[in-house]
Amino acid sequence: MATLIDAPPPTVAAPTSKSAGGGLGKYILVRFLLIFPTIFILVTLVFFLMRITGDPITAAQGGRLPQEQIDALVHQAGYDRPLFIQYLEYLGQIATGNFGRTISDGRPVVVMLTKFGAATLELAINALVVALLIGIPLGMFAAHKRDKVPDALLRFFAILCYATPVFFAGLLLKLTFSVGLGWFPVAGRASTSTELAMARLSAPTGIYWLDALRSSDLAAFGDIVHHAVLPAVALGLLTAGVFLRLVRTNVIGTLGKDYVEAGRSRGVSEYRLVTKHAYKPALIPIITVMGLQIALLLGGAVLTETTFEWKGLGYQLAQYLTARDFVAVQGIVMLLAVIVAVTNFVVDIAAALIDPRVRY
Amino acid sequence: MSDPRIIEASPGHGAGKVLEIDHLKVTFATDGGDVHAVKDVSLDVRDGEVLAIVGESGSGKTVTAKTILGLLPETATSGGAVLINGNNVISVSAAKLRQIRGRDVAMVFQEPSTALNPVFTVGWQIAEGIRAHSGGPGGKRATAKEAKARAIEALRKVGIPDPEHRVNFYPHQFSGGQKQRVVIAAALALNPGLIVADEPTTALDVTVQAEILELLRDLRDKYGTSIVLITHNMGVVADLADRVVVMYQGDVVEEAPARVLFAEPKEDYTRKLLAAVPHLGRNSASEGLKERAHQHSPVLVEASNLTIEYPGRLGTPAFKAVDGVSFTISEGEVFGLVGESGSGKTTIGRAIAGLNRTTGGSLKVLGYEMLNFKERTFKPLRKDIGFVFQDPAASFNPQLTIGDCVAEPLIIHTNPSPAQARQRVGELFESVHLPASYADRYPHELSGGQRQRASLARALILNPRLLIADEPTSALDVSVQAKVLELFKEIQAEFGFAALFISHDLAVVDILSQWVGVLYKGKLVEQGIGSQVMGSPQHDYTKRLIASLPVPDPDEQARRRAAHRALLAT
Amino acid sequence: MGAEAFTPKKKSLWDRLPVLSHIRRSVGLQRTMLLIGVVLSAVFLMTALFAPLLAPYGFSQISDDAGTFPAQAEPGGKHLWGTTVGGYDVLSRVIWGSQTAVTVIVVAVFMAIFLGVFLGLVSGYFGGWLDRILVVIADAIYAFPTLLLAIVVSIAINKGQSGFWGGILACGFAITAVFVPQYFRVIRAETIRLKAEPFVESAQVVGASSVRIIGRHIFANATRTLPLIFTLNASEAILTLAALGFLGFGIEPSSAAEWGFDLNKAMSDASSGIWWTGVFPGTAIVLTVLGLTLVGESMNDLNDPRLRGRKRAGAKIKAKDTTSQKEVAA
Amino acid sequence: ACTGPSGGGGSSTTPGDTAGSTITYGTTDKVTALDPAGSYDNGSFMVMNQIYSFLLNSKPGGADPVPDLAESSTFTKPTEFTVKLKSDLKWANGHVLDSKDVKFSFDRQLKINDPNGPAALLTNIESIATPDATTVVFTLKQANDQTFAQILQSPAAPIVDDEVFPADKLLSDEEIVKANAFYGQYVIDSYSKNTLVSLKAWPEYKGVLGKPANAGATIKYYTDQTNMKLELKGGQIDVANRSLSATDIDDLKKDSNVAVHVGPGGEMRYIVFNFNTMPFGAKTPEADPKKALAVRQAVANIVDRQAISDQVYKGTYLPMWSNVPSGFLGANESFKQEYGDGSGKPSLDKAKKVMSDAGVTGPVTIKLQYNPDHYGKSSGDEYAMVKDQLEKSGLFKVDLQSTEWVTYNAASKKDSYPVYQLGWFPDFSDPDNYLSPFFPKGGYINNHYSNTDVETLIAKQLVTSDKSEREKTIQEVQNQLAKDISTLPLLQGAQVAVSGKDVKGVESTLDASFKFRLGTVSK
Ligand SMILES: Nc1ncnc2c1ncn2[C@@H]1O[C@H](COP(=O)(O)OP(=O)(O)OP(=O)(O)O)[C@@H](O)[C@H]1O
Ligand SMILES: Nc1ncnc2c1ncn2[C@@H]1O[C@H](COP(=O)(O)OP(=O)(O)OP(=O)(O)O)[C@@H](O)[C@H]1O
Ligand SMILES: [Mg+2]
Ligand SMILES: [Mg+2]
Ligand code: NI
Repeated sequence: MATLIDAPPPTVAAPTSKSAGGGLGKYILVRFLLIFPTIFILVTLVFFLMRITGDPITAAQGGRLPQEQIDALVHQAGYDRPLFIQYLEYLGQIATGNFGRTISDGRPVVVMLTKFGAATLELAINALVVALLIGIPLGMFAAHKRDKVPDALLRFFAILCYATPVFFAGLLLKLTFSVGLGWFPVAGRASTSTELAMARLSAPTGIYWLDALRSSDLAAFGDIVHHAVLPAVALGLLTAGVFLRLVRTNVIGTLGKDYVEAGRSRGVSEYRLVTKHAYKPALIPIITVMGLQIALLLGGAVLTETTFEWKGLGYQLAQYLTARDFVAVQGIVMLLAVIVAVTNFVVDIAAALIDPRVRY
Repeated sequence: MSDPRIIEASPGHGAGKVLEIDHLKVTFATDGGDVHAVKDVSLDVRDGEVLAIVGESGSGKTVTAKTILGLLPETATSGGAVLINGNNVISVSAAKLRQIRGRDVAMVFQEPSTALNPVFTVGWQIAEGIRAHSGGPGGKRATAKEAKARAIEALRKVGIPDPEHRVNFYPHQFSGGQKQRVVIAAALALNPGLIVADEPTTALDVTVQAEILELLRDLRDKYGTSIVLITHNMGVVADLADRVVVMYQGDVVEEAPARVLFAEPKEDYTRKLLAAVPHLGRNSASEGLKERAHQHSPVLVEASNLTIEYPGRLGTPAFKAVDGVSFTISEGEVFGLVGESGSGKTTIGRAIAGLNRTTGGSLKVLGYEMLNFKERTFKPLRKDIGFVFQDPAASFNPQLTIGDCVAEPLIIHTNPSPAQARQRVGELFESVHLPASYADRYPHELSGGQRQRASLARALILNPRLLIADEPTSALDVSVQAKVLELFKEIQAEFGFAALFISHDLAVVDILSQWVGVLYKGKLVEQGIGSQVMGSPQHDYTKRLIASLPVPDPDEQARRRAAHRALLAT
Repeated sequence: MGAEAFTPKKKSLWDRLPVLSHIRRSVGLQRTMLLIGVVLSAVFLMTALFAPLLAPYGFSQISDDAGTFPAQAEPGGKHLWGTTVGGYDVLSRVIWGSQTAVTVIVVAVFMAIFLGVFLGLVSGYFGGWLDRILVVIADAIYAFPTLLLAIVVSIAINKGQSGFWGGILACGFAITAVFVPQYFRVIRAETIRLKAEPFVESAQVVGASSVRIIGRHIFANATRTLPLIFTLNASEAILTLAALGFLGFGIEPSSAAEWGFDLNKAMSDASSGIWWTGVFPGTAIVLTVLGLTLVGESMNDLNDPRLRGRKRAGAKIKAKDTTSQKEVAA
Repeated sequence: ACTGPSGGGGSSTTPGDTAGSTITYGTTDKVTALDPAGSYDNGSFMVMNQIYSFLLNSKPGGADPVPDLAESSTFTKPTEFTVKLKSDLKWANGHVLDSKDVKFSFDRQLKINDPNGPAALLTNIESIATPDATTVVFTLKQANDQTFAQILQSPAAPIVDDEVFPADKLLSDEEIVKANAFYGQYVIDSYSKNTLVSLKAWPEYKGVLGKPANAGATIKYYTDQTNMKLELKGGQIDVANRSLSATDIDDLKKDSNVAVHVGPGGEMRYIVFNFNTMPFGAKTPEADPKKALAVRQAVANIVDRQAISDQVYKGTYLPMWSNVPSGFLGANESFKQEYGDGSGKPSLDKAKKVMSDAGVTGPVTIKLQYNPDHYGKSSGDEYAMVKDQLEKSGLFKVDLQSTEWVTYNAASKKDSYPVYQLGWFPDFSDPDNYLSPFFPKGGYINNHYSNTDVETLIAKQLVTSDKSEREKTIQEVQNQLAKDISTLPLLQGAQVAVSGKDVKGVESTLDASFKFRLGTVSK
């Protein structure tokens, strides 16, 4: 997860002022093209890892049918052909945009991805909001109070956030706030009636609060937010700890720079030095590393989703893995790879754009 | 424009004192116990005066400067008094201190590129200082608009062309010299009575340095701003200072008007310091030479029309760092290569050592054509080439002892027994005047000068025919530099190797090399016998370079400045 | 003449040991945090080391001479921390769990270090196509959600059985797959940085072979940060192991005691008022990770002059400035 | 508890209600497909039972097949099973439901033969004829198949609309819902796969189940048992079924706001001995059938089923004393009589005796395998106990290992595991379903057990139409199996459903047909 290790700089270094005009455009292009090998590698990796571990037919029918019948079914499905041929076939399908249907529950992969992808995206966004709201201000505060008691406490808090497994945190939150105090619902993305209302929408985005807002159903919106709090906090805290540390480290780093000293020598207040002079330059590395956290967030989602009955990609992935549903697994992996690659792409570009040195 | 009479006139400039430091004492708490950075410093700065503080590295100049603005880190404890307009900076409240900063006293930093925040416009950064003070009319905080107007004003004062437009530029859109002007503009924004400039020109090329010095002089003349100028460059002191304070290990050892100090230094330390400063035209290695020495010896390095390009990133065109350069280095000859930062000196040196690929023309090193360089075929020649790096600290593997590092070439090429190696290292240590026992030390346990000696020893251990020295002394203090240069000279005489001596300091090059090449933007614009190049430069650029170089003698420098102005005027 | 021996008089071992030297360098609150971390980690290690002595029962023991253990017994009496639904003694399982955790860390981190360092050195030093390919692969894996990768790998590896070593190796390999790219990236970046350092160039100028340069000059310098990464990754390994166990891809209770697995089993207990089966292993995870992370982070801060406590050595200021400028330029 | 404005989904009403309230049912099962040809699992079958009908079906309370869509059914010849349909049946979408749909449904199962589908159950069908719109004639390969009526109410047998479903490939859930191709107590009102399915009562239904006791039902799918339990306690769902953990059920029993209902179950857990590779097995170096039998018998004597049932499963699984679970025709307690102290307690002395009689000395090492993920989370605890019991006897050293399902499955059939765990969930409610798939050669477990007597008896009971004679034959098989111990039955599952106190009718659907019918539940 490399969560606590500062990420090395991106593979393609951001263009500097020295490169001639048009460098940014080229940079974006190259950075964009890098998405494809990433996806390709992951998909290939997962394809072979999945296929050497068994087939979906044994997974589903093994407890029921004699071996001969299973073998016949496997043969009928073509899973006993040489792997490489199946791999090429798979690549061919992907290239033509045909992702097929999941083997274990017969859904079109694209439909499955949009449905669960939206749920996971919603969870990730909620968690990200929590993480940013907690991580950034507290990180700045810790940097400001560096080496004093509040700083030590905040750092301790950050490490604790990180050290608590999401599922343990989720369990504790659930036991305290829903079972114990009854403030929040136990699980789920919405209560049954809201779920039904969401299922009846004609063109849903799949992100519930967005759908509720679009159909201006405020009661449903309230219900959805109410359900979103605990999962978002459980997953958000994990990332908040990382963000806190990240902001603190980088702000301290820039606080030691000459230009901050220069600001100080002109009489600028400490508060402003932290929140403006040091924070904005620190933002570039912060954003880059935050981009990498999307992977952590998605990984954490697997654990949070089960705990909170949040039917998203992560949970489904675990299910499909057990069912050896490689069509579904590869679909999900591909989507995750795309999300991660695109996020990192956007983040790198954003970081490059925040840096005025690359503007022309 | 003002004339060069200022030096005499200055002491009488005004009776008021903008700054008084009284028995200042600063101590830092560190792992290794307390560091007494400033032990007992008393000085004062009068209205409109330029006070220079000089001294070698670590003598406490920067600490003193920071104390004036109350910028010491929390690990520091200070005693004594620093009075600015009646306020004791050491004891005032934080809020009061913030008011003093920027309004009463401002600071100019050494490295303009790091003193400016890269992600904010320069206008914003200057305005921050203005808006931090109730500087607006009627004691109110300035509005964003007023602050910007004043920022433009300040930029105009420091000679940034088209300030209305440029106020919205980011730092990277300015050249190094302009950046330093912006930093000075930020310092000037609230018209403080005193500017503390800590090595304001050290990071700049000599030609740019000359401009900045000119600007500072103008500020003093036009606005009567007092300046505390911190520097270790005696030329700069001679150029600008009215009065000089010499510091040594946290104490003031001597204080005198500039002319007096240069003419008749009282303290031993000052005298030694002044003696160590290389002075263009004195001590030239090519003194009296009429034609190129060693012309008839075999040629070791021959560059003809040499071009070296760095591949451009992401499809941008390649960058030509060296462009059609031709020269030769003969056996036993010391070739001095000078030029400003980025002119391609290092690139040439590295190409000769096989660290950079050449991309065009021809470069023959010991008869080997570097254009089709192959590490395997070049390797046997490596034992005939020594290399001395600029930063002696970085050029030793921190995990190995000095002895191991020095012996490495020997081990690679001759596979000696440990005893032989030890023997040879011992011999070399003697040649470079290092105690043989230092072989067991780790690099960080040596001083900078000692490390550079060891570096020299390593370069010489195989008795190379050619030595490349890339700014071997620029990281060192003047006094240390003087010793290393002397050593270099001595060893060169003893071993008789040919050398490519690279430096940006004309005076240093002149001391060592009989033949000098001047590099400018990748082109060798002039080469010739050292004293001739320095004495009567032919190329415009060389002329400018030499004129910009301040010499450590106030009177002479005043004359040169006048000549320089004339040159620029044409 | 220079006849003195070359025997390197290194700093005493005591001064150079990673954690100890950091403790000596630390001050104030930073030292407090480091010490808390060291104590927690030491407790963890000691528990693992002396598990056979400390644990009242075996990790899969469900009966003794007095008969079968009761299921879900409350803490107290014979079972200080109670028992699980299967009748395991919670205290014993928590203690034995530390042993599993240490083993997995050792297996995973060492395999990762070995591979990652090797690839990082080679890739960083030689560059070229190999480097580019490795970087793209490492980046792809690095960016992928760790846990999911670990699951896929653990399924792929878990093929055979999941005895103690089977389970450990499956988890170990899964975690290795995740860590290798990290070590690779760190070591490669460090190698590239070092490659441009004058002392490496000076070896090149002198004609040292690539093997010699990598082995003698780069390796020791590039791996200086490893103890730090090690502690941070150790904590990550524990979390990943726990997460694998939690999702049911971990080690079975009959093969070894594993905190994440126990926590998973405790989920339904917790809502039935049986808190002891979950709280103890959960807290064990939290405290262990906390301890290791505190050590790692403190070391990181102490190594990084920017983050070091206020007490810093004046002599280093120059060097610090040059490095930070390098960062700006990079 | 959910305090949100629209919380408490259990009491909310869906649009289009006729009368009564709707109920909410929670489960952790999953739907593979609504298409009967594409699924063969509890989760899917549960939904099918609400929305499709069968030729024959059982009434709540029992497992005996009675006419559903049929009016009557009978063996018209030993190999001919004729079904007469009710007349004037219409699908919910208005299409005619007649013999064509029936033939179509079965032909299609066989034709598609989907890897996830139940076509394997229909192997005995030779051909299907439809002399007229209300008559269907099944020609069977094997005469007098006593299980055929059961098969007609099994997962392979829901009748589907031939105007909607394609004959040669599966239809997706969404299309089925859109086409409203239902004939059952309910039709699907809104469908969000494996999240939430809302059903509403269909007034035109004329099948055996009758009018549902509620206006509609919502099925809520859970990924985590504990969440289901908490929501049940919180009143968000009315009934929770399949599966709650033993701990949860135990806890719920103590809760006065909910009621725990237990019904007979057909699920079984057993240990398989591989006759080739078990200690002293035929392909081992020290092969000795006598000693191998002694080992099996010793194990049978030592295992304490009651202890496992009490400790690990808290009574949600009960001791199983024969290869045919209790409650089925002819089930006896052959293992109880043969082994242990005769009352179900283990007997160490008997174990020691069989071992020494066979000349086995010293502890025998058994490699025991179990699977941790397919048969519930408690398998680990279960086998830890088995190991403990065996080792405490001093007769065995147990090397316990576990393997993830897919690998486990393949490996177990390839003789990799000498002694291993398996489980079984019946396809239909007939004792034969516990015999034919297992013990004749080429069966599903492939453990190299072969006993021609057993094979003959099994073949015989399948075609014996006289019930008491068949019962006797089945008992004979069980007794013989208890002597040979091809597999060692351990536990038999019970059906457990938990409901809110105000919920009625749950009990009546927990019968031996293992079909949960939402229509019996009301509040
Ligand atoms: N923050 C600090 N902590 C500890 N010691 C310090 C600190 N800052 C400076 N020192 C020490 O104080 C002494 C004076 O340092 P100072 O920076 O003033 O030297 P200087 O004269 O400016 O040197 P240079 O020419 O290299 O800039 C040095 O020995 C330095 O090591
Ligand atoms: N690795 C590189 N890639 C691209 N450009 C480079 C590289 N190294 C140097 N340059 C560029 O080549 C030019 C010459 O650089 P070089 O280092 O030779 O200058 P120099 O004369 O040694 O300057 P200085 O006095 O600052 O050391 C500069 O413009 C520099 O930016
Ligand atoms: Mg200084
Ligand atoms: Mg250079
Ligand atoms: Ni990570």
